[in-house]
Amino acid sequence: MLHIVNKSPFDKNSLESCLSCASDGSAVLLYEDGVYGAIKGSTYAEKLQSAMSNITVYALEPDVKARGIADKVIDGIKLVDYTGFVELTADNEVVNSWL
Amino acid sequence: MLHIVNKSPFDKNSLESCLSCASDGSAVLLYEDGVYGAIKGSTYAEKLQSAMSNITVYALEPDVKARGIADKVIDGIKLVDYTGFVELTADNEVVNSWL
Amino acid sequence: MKYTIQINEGPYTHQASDSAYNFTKAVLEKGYEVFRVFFYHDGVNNATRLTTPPQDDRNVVNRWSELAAAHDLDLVVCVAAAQRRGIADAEESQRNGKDADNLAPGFRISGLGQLIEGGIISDRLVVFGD
Amino acid sequence: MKYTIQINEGPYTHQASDSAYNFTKAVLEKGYEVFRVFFYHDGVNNATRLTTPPQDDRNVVNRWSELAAAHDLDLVVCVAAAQRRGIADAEESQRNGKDADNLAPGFRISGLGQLIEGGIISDRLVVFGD
Amino acid sequence: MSSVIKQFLYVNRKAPYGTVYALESLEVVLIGAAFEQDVRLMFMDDGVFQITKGQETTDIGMKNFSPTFGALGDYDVKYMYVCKQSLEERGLTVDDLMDLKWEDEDDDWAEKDSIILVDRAEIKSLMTDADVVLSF
Amino acid sequence: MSSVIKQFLYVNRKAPYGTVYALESLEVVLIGAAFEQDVRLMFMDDGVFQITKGQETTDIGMKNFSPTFGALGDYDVKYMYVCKQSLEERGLTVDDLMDLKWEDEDDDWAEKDSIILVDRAEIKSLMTDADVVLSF
Repeated sequence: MLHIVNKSPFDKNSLESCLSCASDGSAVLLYEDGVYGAIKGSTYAEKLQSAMSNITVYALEPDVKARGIADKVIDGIKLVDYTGFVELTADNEVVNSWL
Repeated sequence: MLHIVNKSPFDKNSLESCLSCASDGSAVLLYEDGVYGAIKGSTYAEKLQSAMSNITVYALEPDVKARGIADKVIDGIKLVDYTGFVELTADNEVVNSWL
Repeated sequence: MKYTIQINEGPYTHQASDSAYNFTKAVLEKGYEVFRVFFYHDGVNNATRLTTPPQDDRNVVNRWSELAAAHDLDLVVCVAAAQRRGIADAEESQRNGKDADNLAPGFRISGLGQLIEGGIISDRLVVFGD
Repeated sequence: MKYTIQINEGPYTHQASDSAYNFTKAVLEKGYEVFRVFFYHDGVNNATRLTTPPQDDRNVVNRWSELAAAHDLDLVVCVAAAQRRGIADAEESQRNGKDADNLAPGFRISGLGQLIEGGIISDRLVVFGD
Repeated sequence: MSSVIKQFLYVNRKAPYGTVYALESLEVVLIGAAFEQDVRLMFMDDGVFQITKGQETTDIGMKNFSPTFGALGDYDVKYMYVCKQSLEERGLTVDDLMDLKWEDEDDDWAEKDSIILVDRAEIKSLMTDADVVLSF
Repeated sequence: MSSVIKQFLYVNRKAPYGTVYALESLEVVLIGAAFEQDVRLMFMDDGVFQITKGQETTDIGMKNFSPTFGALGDYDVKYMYVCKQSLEERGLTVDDLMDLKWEDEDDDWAEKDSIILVDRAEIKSLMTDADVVLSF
């Protein structure tokens, strides 16, 4: 299953809630303001990094670049473009939006 | 100063942020989904109750009643109607919306 | 006591317009003056006369038009925000080469300066939004 | 691979319509099929032809109309959500006793069943919103 | 098309009245019921507030749509999963929720509870089992 | 009206691009600058992301409006208060922000920093000092 998260974890509980419901082996894509969750050294980073032992985390590069945080992304988070976003939705049978 | 908060503290950081910026003696009005912060026994209640030693907290009764939580409001939170809301804005020189 | 009230969200989707309406009525009932109601961001969507809500629901747009008529309120819609979102009076519509307009009665389209002026002239500015 | 894409927010205010547009384009470029794009909640506001964004900004509405024309996309606007928010084609407008309509080319108004049908028939349903 | 039966999971995470998502989500569920799919509703995070009892909206001038949840059983919408942890965090128990029922025609029309409390592990399974997830 | 000078505090708490509030707030500041009021901007919570450097929006098809903050000095908007704690929580330092300046005509047009880091105590004073608070 692919979970997609478009909210900043500093502002809303969406990512927190998503991580608590994501089964082992599932994928999480951060996009729009959700990419702020990918910043290393933030108060949220440790929580995401610990989740990354069971799930794979992606971030949408166009949104990362728009927000000026391209050089701050946590190691191990995979950057994808819109084509990669589509491939993730094709590779996973269900897409769950955390709005 | 009157701070007005319309977001659930379980969903957004608005109330948290407001409480950290509200000077002693200021007033905080919870309205719309902000009234969920007024529920006693929640994981947020203790934080709000401890802030209530320095600030006065109000909740908009029409919004409290709409959400079915009228019998759950933390002791010491004053319920006001829209007229009371207007009076609070008249009694305080500046109104700060935490959106 | 003189108020300017700012509304940042459209009808139905957020409670902002409902809260602002109930607040504005209460201001008027207290005998205070409403200098201006300013519609910004998606708030401009409160000003379309094409709305047709379900029979058993409130009509958010008509309520504003009626309150404006009853109390001679100045309902101002931000022109820049309105252009982005497709709210236009006959004049704006013509200027932008459109074939229709949708502004509801009682509203007028003007610039952001009207909000700043509201902030300067009024004793209180109260913002409703998301 | 067949997609239905749901859009819950209007143009400019939230990035949802932009993200959905870029996603839809990428779906088409991959050679996959877009069965339907369904506009719900404030998403119906993407379908007004009265929008006039600033010259240096993207035109969110026209982009959808053009993509629909180029790829024969089915852009469906939920009728109930549209009525609440003042989006109407000529027929809807007449039926509701309105004097104007504002639906942009390439969009059609229909019921919520079209969303469910999209969920049943498509391999993937992807929701963009707030 | 009638032969395809998919499992639809409606995930409700938003409070009512502050925004319209809860109401318009319910409208999707009602329309969707006619398609004879396998429908499940989940309430988590602030979504649990949608089904609290005693909602009185007269003073905010909005329509109280919570009674409609009580009618979902008649539309063959039987399963409403409610996140236990979300209730607890909000100082709520199942007694604060409406008493939602459905009638089981295979069991002499016995009234059965629609609300099923679930923990995060069960939520994970529910999400994994779904064919389509509609989130509001 | 020209004799009234009020202190306007613009409180920016929202990130750019995900929503339009940051951009349309900036439009208010630009128009407001013509009214010769005492204007202060505050960036706190996700609002600090509005003024990060290196924003490149080409791939999302939206306009990069961050350079406009650099022009605010010319509109006599000199004071941009940034919440220290908000930066730290987000893994940012002042070096991640744009280098925003204004020219002091009373000091031989010397370039001065617009950004002033503040803690929560200073934010409390700034809010208390304001005559009008516009929050976005």
